[in-house]
Amino acid sequence: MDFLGTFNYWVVVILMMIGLYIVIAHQNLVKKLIGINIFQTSIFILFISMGKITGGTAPILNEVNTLYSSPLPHVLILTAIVVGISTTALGLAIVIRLYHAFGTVDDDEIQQEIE
Amino acid sequence: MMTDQLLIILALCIPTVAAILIAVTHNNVNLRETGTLLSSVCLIFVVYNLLQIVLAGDQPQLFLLKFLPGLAIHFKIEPLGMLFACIASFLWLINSIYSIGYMRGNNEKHQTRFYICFAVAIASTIGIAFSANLITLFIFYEALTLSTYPLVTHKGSEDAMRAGRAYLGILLSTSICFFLPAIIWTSVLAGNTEFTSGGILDNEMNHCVIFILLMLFSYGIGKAALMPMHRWLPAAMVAPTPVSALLHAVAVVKAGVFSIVKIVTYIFSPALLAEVVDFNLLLYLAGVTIIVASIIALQADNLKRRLAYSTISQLSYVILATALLAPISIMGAALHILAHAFGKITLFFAAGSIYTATKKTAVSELDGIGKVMPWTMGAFAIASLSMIGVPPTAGFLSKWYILQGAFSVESWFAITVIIISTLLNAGYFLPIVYAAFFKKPSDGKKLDYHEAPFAMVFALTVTSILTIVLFLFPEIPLQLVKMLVGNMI
Amino acid sequence: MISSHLPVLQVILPLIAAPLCVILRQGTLSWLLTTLVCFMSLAISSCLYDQVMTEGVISYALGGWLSPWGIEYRLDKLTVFMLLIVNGVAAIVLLGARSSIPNEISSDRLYLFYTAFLLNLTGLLGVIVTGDAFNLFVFIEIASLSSYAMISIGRDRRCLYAAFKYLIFGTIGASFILISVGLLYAVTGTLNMNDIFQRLPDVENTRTLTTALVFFVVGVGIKAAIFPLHLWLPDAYSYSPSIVSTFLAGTTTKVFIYVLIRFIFSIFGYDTAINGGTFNNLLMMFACAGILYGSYLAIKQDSLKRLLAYSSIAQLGYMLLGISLATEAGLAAGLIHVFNHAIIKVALFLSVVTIIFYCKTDSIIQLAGLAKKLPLLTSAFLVSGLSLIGVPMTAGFISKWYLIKASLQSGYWGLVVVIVFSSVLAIIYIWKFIEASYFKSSEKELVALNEDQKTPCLLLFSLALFVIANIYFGLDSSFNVELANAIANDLFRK
Amino acid sequence: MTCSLFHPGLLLILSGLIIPFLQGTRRTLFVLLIPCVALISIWNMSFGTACSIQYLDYELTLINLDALSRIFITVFAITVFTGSLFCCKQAKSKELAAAFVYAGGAMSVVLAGDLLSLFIFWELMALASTLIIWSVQTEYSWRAGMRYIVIHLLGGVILMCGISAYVNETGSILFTAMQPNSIGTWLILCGFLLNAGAPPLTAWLADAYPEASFSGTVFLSAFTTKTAVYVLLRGFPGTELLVYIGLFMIFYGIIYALLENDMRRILAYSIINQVGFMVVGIGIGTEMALNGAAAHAFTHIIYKALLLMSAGSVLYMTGKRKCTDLGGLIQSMPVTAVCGIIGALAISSFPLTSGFVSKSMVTQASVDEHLLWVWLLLQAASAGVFLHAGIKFPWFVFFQKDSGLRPDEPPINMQMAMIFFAAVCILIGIFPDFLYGMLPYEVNYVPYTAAHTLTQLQLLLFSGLAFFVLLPLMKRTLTISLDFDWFYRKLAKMISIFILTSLCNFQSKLSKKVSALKPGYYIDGILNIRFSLAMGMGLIMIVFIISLSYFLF
Amino acid sequence: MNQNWFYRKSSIKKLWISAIIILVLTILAEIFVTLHPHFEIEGLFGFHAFYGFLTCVAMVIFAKVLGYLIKRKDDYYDV
Repeated sequence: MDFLGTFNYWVVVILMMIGLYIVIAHQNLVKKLIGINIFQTSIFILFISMGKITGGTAPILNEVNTLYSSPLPHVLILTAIVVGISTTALGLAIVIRLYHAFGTVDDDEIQQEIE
Repeated sequence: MMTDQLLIILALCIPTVAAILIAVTHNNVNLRETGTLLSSVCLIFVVYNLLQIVLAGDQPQLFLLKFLPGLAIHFKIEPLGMLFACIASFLWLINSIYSIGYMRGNNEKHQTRFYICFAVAIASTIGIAFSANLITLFIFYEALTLSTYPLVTHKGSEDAMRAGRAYLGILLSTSICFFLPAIIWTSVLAGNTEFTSGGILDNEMNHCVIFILLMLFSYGIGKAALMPMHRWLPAAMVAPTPVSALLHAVAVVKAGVFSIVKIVTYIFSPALLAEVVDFNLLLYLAGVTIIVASIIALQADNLKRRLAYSTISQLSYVILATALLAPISIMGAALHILAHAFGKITLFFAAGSIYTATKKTAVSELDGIGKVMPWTMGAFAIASLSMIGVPPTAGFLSKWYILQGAFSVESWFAITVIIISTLLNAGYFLPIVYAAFFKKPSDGKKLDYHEAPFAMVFALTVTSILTIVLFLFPEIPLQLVKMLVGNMI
Repeated sequence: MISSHLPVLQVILPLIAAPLCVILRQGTLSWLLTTLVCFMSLAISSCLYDQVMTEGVISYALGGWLSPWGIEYRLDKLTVFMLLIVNGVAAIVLLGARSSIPNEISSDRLYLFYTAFLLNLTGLLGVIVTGDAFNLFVFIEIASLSSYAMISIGRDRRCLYAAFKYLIFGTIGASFILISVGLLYAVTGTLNMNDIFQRLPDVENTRTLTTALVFFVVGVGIKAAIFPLHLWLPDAYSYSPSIVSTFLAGTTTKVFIYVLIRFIFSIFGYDTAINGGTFNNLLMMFACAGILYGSYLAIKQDSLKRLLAYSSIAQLGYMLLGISLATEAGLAAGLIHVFNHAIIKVALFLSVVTIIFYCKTDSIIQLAGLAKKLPLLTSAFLVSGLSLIGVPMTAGFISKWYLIKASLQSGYWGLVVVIVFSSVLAIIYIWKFIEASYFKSSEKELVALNEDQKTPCLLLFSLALFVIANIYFGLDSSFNVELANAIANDLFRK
Repeated sequence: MTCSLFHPGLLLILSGLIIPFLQGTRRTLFVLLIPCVALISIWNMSFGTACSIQYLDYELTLINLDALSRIFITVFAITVFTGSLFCCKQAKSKELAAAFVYAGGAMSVVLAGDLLSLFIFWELMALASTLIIWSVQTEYSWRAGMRYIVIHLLGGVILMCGISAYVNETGSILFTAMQPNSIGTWLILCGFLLNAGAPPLTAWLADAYPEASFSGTVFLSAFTTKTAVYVLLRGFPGTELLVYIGLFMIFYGIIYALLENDMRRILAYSIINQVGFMVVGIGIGTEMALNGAAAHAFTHIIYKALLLMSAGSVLYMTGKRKCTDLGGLIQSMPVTAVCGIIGALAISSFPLTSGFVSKSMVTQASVDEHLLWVWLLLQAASAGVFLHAGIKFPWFVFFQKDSGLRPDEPPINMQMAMIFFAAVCILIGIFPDFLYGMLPYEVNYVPYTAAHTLTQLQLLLFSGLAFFVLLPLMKRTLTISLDFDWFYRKLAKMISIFILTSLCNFQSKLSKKVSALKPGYYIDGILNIRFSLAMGMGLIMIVFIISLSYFLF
Repeated sequence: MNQNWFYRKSSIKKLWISAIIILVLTILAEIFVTLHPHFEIEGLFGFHAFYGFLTCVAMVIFAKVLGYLIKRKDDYYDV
C-alpha cells in the first residue's frame, strides 16, 4: 500500500495515540480534556477521509459531472463535533467547580483529599 | 377429598397463626403461653386426623402455588412425612410445656421472640414433612434455617453471635452451594422434581452423574451433619436448652435426615442406586462420622457438647441405614428417626433441668446428683439406654431393623460400625448414669439443691416413658413405615 | 393516528419537557412536570408493548424518510421489554425523589436536576428505540452527558471528581463506539442496523469487521461497566446523590447491556460474533471475574451505597454470563436477570435512600441497632437483600434458577460453582448489615429527623411498591419469563 | 397377653422393682417368699409352650417349658432363696433389687421359646448384673463394672447380629438346636460363648466378680455363666468345637487359679474351669454327656455358691481378700471352715459329694465315645481341680500359717444359708436319684460302683499328696497375672493416647504453617490499591489490545 | 496359749503318717476290686494314683514357669 494513499489514516492513528497519551500521562485535569479533544478530532478525520471517492467532486448537483464524493460522513461529523464540544464544555465546567471545591486541579492531590 | 386439603392447610396454618397470636399477646405472659399450648394441641388433633387418612391408605394432596412452569409449592402426605409430622407436632407440645418451665425457672429475657421463632420453626418442619417436590422441601428447609437463627443467638452475647454466624454460615452455604444446584440438576435431568415412589431418575443416565448428584444432596443438606459439615451443631450448643432440644430432637436435625431419607427413597429409589453406585461412599462417610463423633463425645466434658456429638453420630446411623439401600434398613432408618427424637429430647430436657436446678453443665460435677434429682436422672438413664439400643427401649427396635438390612445386603462395614458404636455409646453415656446414682458427691457436702420445676420434670418423664411405650406398642409407627417400604419394593 | 407515531413520541416527549423545566425554574413544579412526563412515557411504552405483541416488529421511518437514507426506528419485543423496564424505574424513582432530593441538592439547582434527568431519560429511550447506528451514538452521548451533569449536581464535593472520572471514561467509550460505527459504515456503506445485518454476510471475517466488533465491545464494556472496565462505577454510584445512583443503577448499565445484545444478535449475527467460541469464552471469563471481584469487594465495604455499587458489578457479571452462554436458554436467563436485577437493585437503593433520609449516614457501623428504631425499613432491606441472594419465593431466586439451569444444560460446570459461590458471598455482605441492624444495639440517637420534615410518604410508597414487586415476581414470574423466552427465540431464529 | 400371670421370670423382675420400697423384716420375708412362689409355680406348670405375644410381626413365646429348662429354673430359684437368706439383713436394697431383676432375667432367658425374647432378657441380665457390681460403690468396682458392661454389650450386639442374620436367613425366630454353619449361627455361638467365659474374652469373669460385694458375687456366679451353658445346651449340642474350647477353659482355670493370690479370684477362675467341663459335655453331645452337663450345672451352682458364701463371710468378717494375709481362721470360724471344706470336696467331685455324681457322667460320656485323649485330659483336670480348689482354697484361707486373725462367726442367717447348701451337696452326693429324676434325658448310670469310687479316690488323694509335696513351690506372692484383658486395658490405652497426641500436634503444625503464609494479607493488598484515572485508562488500553490480538491471531 | 492341736509339731507328723497309710491302703484295695478298664492304659496297676500325682506335679511346675512370664506387681493396672 503506498504511504500517500493511506496518509489520512496514519494521521488518524497518530492523533489518536497522542490524545490517549495526554489523557493517561498528564495529571492536570484540563490537559486531560485537551487530550480527549484531540482523540475525538482524530475520529472525525477518520470519518471524513472515508467519504472521499477518488475523482468525485464536491456533492453539489450540477449537470456536468456525475461522480460525487458522498456527503454523509460530513453530515455525521457535524453532529459529532457538536457532541465533542458539549462534552468539553461540561468537562471544563466540572473542572472549575472542582477547583473551587478542592483548590487544585491536579488529579493526585484531589485523590488524596478524597481519602 | 375436600377435608384432606383443608386439613393440610390447617396443619400448616396453625403454627403460623400461633406465631402471630404470640406476637400479639406478648405483654400478657399467661395468655401467650396458653396460646402456644392450645395451638400445639389442635395441631396434634389435625395431624391425628391426617394420620387416620394416611393409615387408611390414600395420600392427600394440595397444590398451593405455581410460580414457575416447572416449579410449584405442592404438598403430598406420604407415610414417611406423616411419621415426621407426628413426631414434630407431638414434641412441640412437650417442648412448649418444658420451655414454659425453663423460661420461668431461669427468667430468660426475649421470651416472646423465642416462642414466635419456635412456632415458625414448627410450621416449616410441617412444611418439610408434607412437601411433595424438591422445591417445596428447599423453601421450607431455608425457612427453618432462618427461623431457628434467632433461637441460636437467643442470648445475644458475643459467643452466641459467633455460634449463630457459624450456624447460619454452614447451613446456608451448604444449602445454596450444593442443595440448590442438585435440585436444579435433577429438574434438568428428570424434567420434574416431584417425589414419586420408585424414583424419577432412571437407569440410562450415566452412572457417575447419579453418584455426584447423590453426593451433592447428602452434603447439600447441612442439617444432616455429615462429618465435615457438622461444625454448626456443637457451635449451636450455646443456645438455651429448650432450643437445643428443638434443634436436636424435634426439628432441625430431624428435617435434615428426613430429607435425605425422602430423597433417597423418592428421587433415587434404592433399587436404582444399588445397581448404579458401585463404591458406596455415603455408607463409608456415615460410618466414619459415627465412629469419630462418638470418640470426640467420649472426651467432651461439657454435658451438652457430649449430647451434641452423640446426636451427630446418631444422625449418621440413619444415613448409614439409608445408604444400605435395603428396604428393611430404610424401615430401620425411619424408626431410628422416631427413637432418636424421643431419646435425645429426654436427654436434653434432663441437661436443661440439671442446669436450672444446679447451674452445673460439666459431666464431672454431676456426682451423686441422682439422689437429689431422681426423676430427672431416671429419665436420663432410660433415654441413654435407648441411645445405646438396649431392649427395653425404642432404640433397640430401629437397631434391629438396620442390622437386618445390613445382613440382607451383606455389608460387613456397617455391621462392624454398629457394633463399635454401641460400645462407644455405652462408653460416653453410662459414666454419667453411674456418676449420678452410684458416686457420692465429690466435695462431700450435702447437695442442697432440689428437683427442677414441675413442668420440666413432667415433660421429662413423659418422653422417657414414651421411649419404653414405643418399644412395647410399636404398631402405629411400624404400620406407617411398612407402607413406606411397601410401595417401594 | 397518534398510535402510529408512538415510537418517536416516546423520545420527543421527555426532550420537549426538558427545556420546559428550565423555563419553570421552580423545584416542585418541575418535579410535577417530570413525573407527569414519566408516567405518560410509561403509558406510551405500554401501548407500544401491546402493538408489538399484536403486530410483531414495528418499523417507523423518522420524518418520513425511508430506511436507507432516513433514520428508522425498529421496535421488536426486546426493545419494548427494555422500554418497560426503563420507564417503570424512572417513574417510580421520581416519586421517591420528591422528598429525598431537597436534602441532597441545594434548592436553587433543583430544576436543573430535573432537566438533566429528563435529558438522560430521552437519551436512554432513544438508544433503546433507534434502529440507526449513528443515531445510537448520538443518543448515547445525550444520555451520558446528562448523567455526568446529574452526578456532579450533588452537595458532596467528591461527586465532582466522580463525575469527571465518569466523563473521561464515558467519552472514551462513546468514541470507541463511534469508531466501530464508522468502520461498519466503511465496510457496509449503510448506517441502518437492519441493512448492515443483511450486507454483513458478504464481507465475512474481514479484518475491519473484527476490529469494528472489538472496538464496539470495548466501548460498550466501558459504558456498561463490565469487569475490567468498571473503575468509574463505584465512585459514580457512591458519591452521587442517592436518587441519581438509584436511577443509574436501575437503568443505565442495563441499557448498555441491551445495546450489546442488540449489536451481537441483530447486527454481527450471533454465529460470527459468539458462536465462533473465541468471543463468548472471553466474555465468560470477564463475567466470572467480575462476579467474584464484585462480591468479594462488596464484603469489604462499610458504606452501604458503595457495597451496593460493587454488588451491581457482580450482578452485571451474571447478565453477561447469561449472554456469553450463546444458547437460547442462556440469553433468556440473562434477560430475566436484567429484569429482576432492575427490581432488586432499585429496591435496595431506595431503602438506602430512605435510611439516608432518616439517619443521614449509610455506614453500617453507625447504623447498628437500626431495626429497633425503623423496623419496617430494615425489613424492606432484608427482603430485597434476600432477593439479591436468591432465596426462594423472591425474584432473585427465579433468575438464579434459570441461570444455573442454562449453564447446566450447556455443561459449563465452572459457571455453576461461580454462581453458587458468589451467592454465598452475597449472603455474607447482606448479612453484615442485617446482623448489625437486628442483633447489635447502639446507644447514640440514630434517627436525626428534624421536626419540620414530614414523613416521606411518596418515598415509602415507591419503596413498598418495589419490595412487593420483588415478592410478586418471585411468586408469579410468568410475565418476564415468557417474554424473555420469546425474545431469545426471536433473536436466535433470525 | 394370653400368658398365665405366673411367669416366674417376670414375677422376680417385678419383685426386684418393689424391693427398694421395703425395709427391715418386711423386706426379708418378701425376699424369701418370692423364690418359693416361683419354685412352686414352675413345678405345677405343665410342659410345652405358653404365653405367646404378637410383636413386630413375630410370634414371641415367653414360656417354653421342658425338663431341661425346668431343672435350671429350679436351681435358680433355690440359689435366689439361699442367696437372699445369706444377705437379707446385710445387703443394700439396691443390690438385692438388682439381684432379683438379674435372677428374673436369667429365668426368663431359660424359659424363652424364641430368639428375640431370649435376647431382650439377655440384655436385661447384663444390665442388672452391672448394677450389682456397681452397687458396692468403690473405685475398683466402677472400673471393673464399666469393663464388664462394655464386654457384655459387645456380646449382646454380636448375639443381636447373629439373631437378625439367622432370622433373615431362616425366617423363623424359634430357638431350636442349630449347627454353626451359616454366619448367623456362628455369631450366635460367639455371643453365647462370650457370656460363658470362653476364650479369648475370659478375663471379664475373674476381673469383675471379685469386685462385687460379699453377697453380690454369690448371685453373679450363679446366673450369667449358667444361662450361657443352658442356651449352649439347647442351641448347639454336639458341636465338636465346644469340646476343645471346654478343655482350654478347664486348663486355663486351673493354671490361673494356681497363680492367683486373691481368694475370690481363685474361685472365679474355678468357675471358668467348671463351666469348661459343662462345655466339654455339650461338645460331646450324647444323651449321657448332655445329662452330665445339666447335672453338673445344677450341682456346680450349689457348691460354687457355698464356696463363695464362705469366702464372702470371711471377707465380711475380716475385710481381707488376699491369701497372703489370711490363714488359721479355722480356730475362730469352724462352721464357715467346715462348710468351705464340704464345698471344696464337692467341687473336686469327692465321692459322697454332689460333684462326684455329676462330673463322672461327663467323663463316662467321653469314655462311651472312646475319646481317649479327652478322657485322659478330663481325669487330669479333675485331679487339678482338687489341687487348686479342693485343697488350695481351704488350706490357704483356713489353715496355712496362723495369721493371728481371730474373726468370730458370721451372723446367723449367713451361717444358716451355708449349712443349708452344704447339706444339699451331701444329700445329692448320697441320693443321686433325686437329681437324676430331674435330668432332661432318661438316665441309666450308676455312679457308685466300687471301681469308679476307688479310681476317683486314688486320683484325688494322690493329687493331695502332690499339693503337700510341692507346697513350698506354691508360696503366695503379692502379684496378679496378666490375661487377655491386658489388650483392651493397657494396649488400647496406649494406642488411643498415641493417636490423640499425633492428631493434635499434626493439627497445630498445620495451623502454624497456614498462618505463616498470611494469605489474607496478600489478597487485601492487591484489591485495595486506589485506581487512579490514569491507571484506569491504561487498563482500558490493555483490555483493548488483548481482545484485539485474541481475535486477529 | 498353746497353739491349736493342729499346729503342734507332733500332730503334724502324726497327720503325715496317717495320710501315707491311707494312700497305701487305696493302692492295695485295687487288688481286690476288679476294675473293668475301658482303655488299655487304664488297666495298669495303680494307674489313677500315679497319673493323678504326675499330672498335678506337671501342672504346678507349668504354672510356676508361666508365673515368671505373666506375673506383675499388684498395682500394675492402677497406674
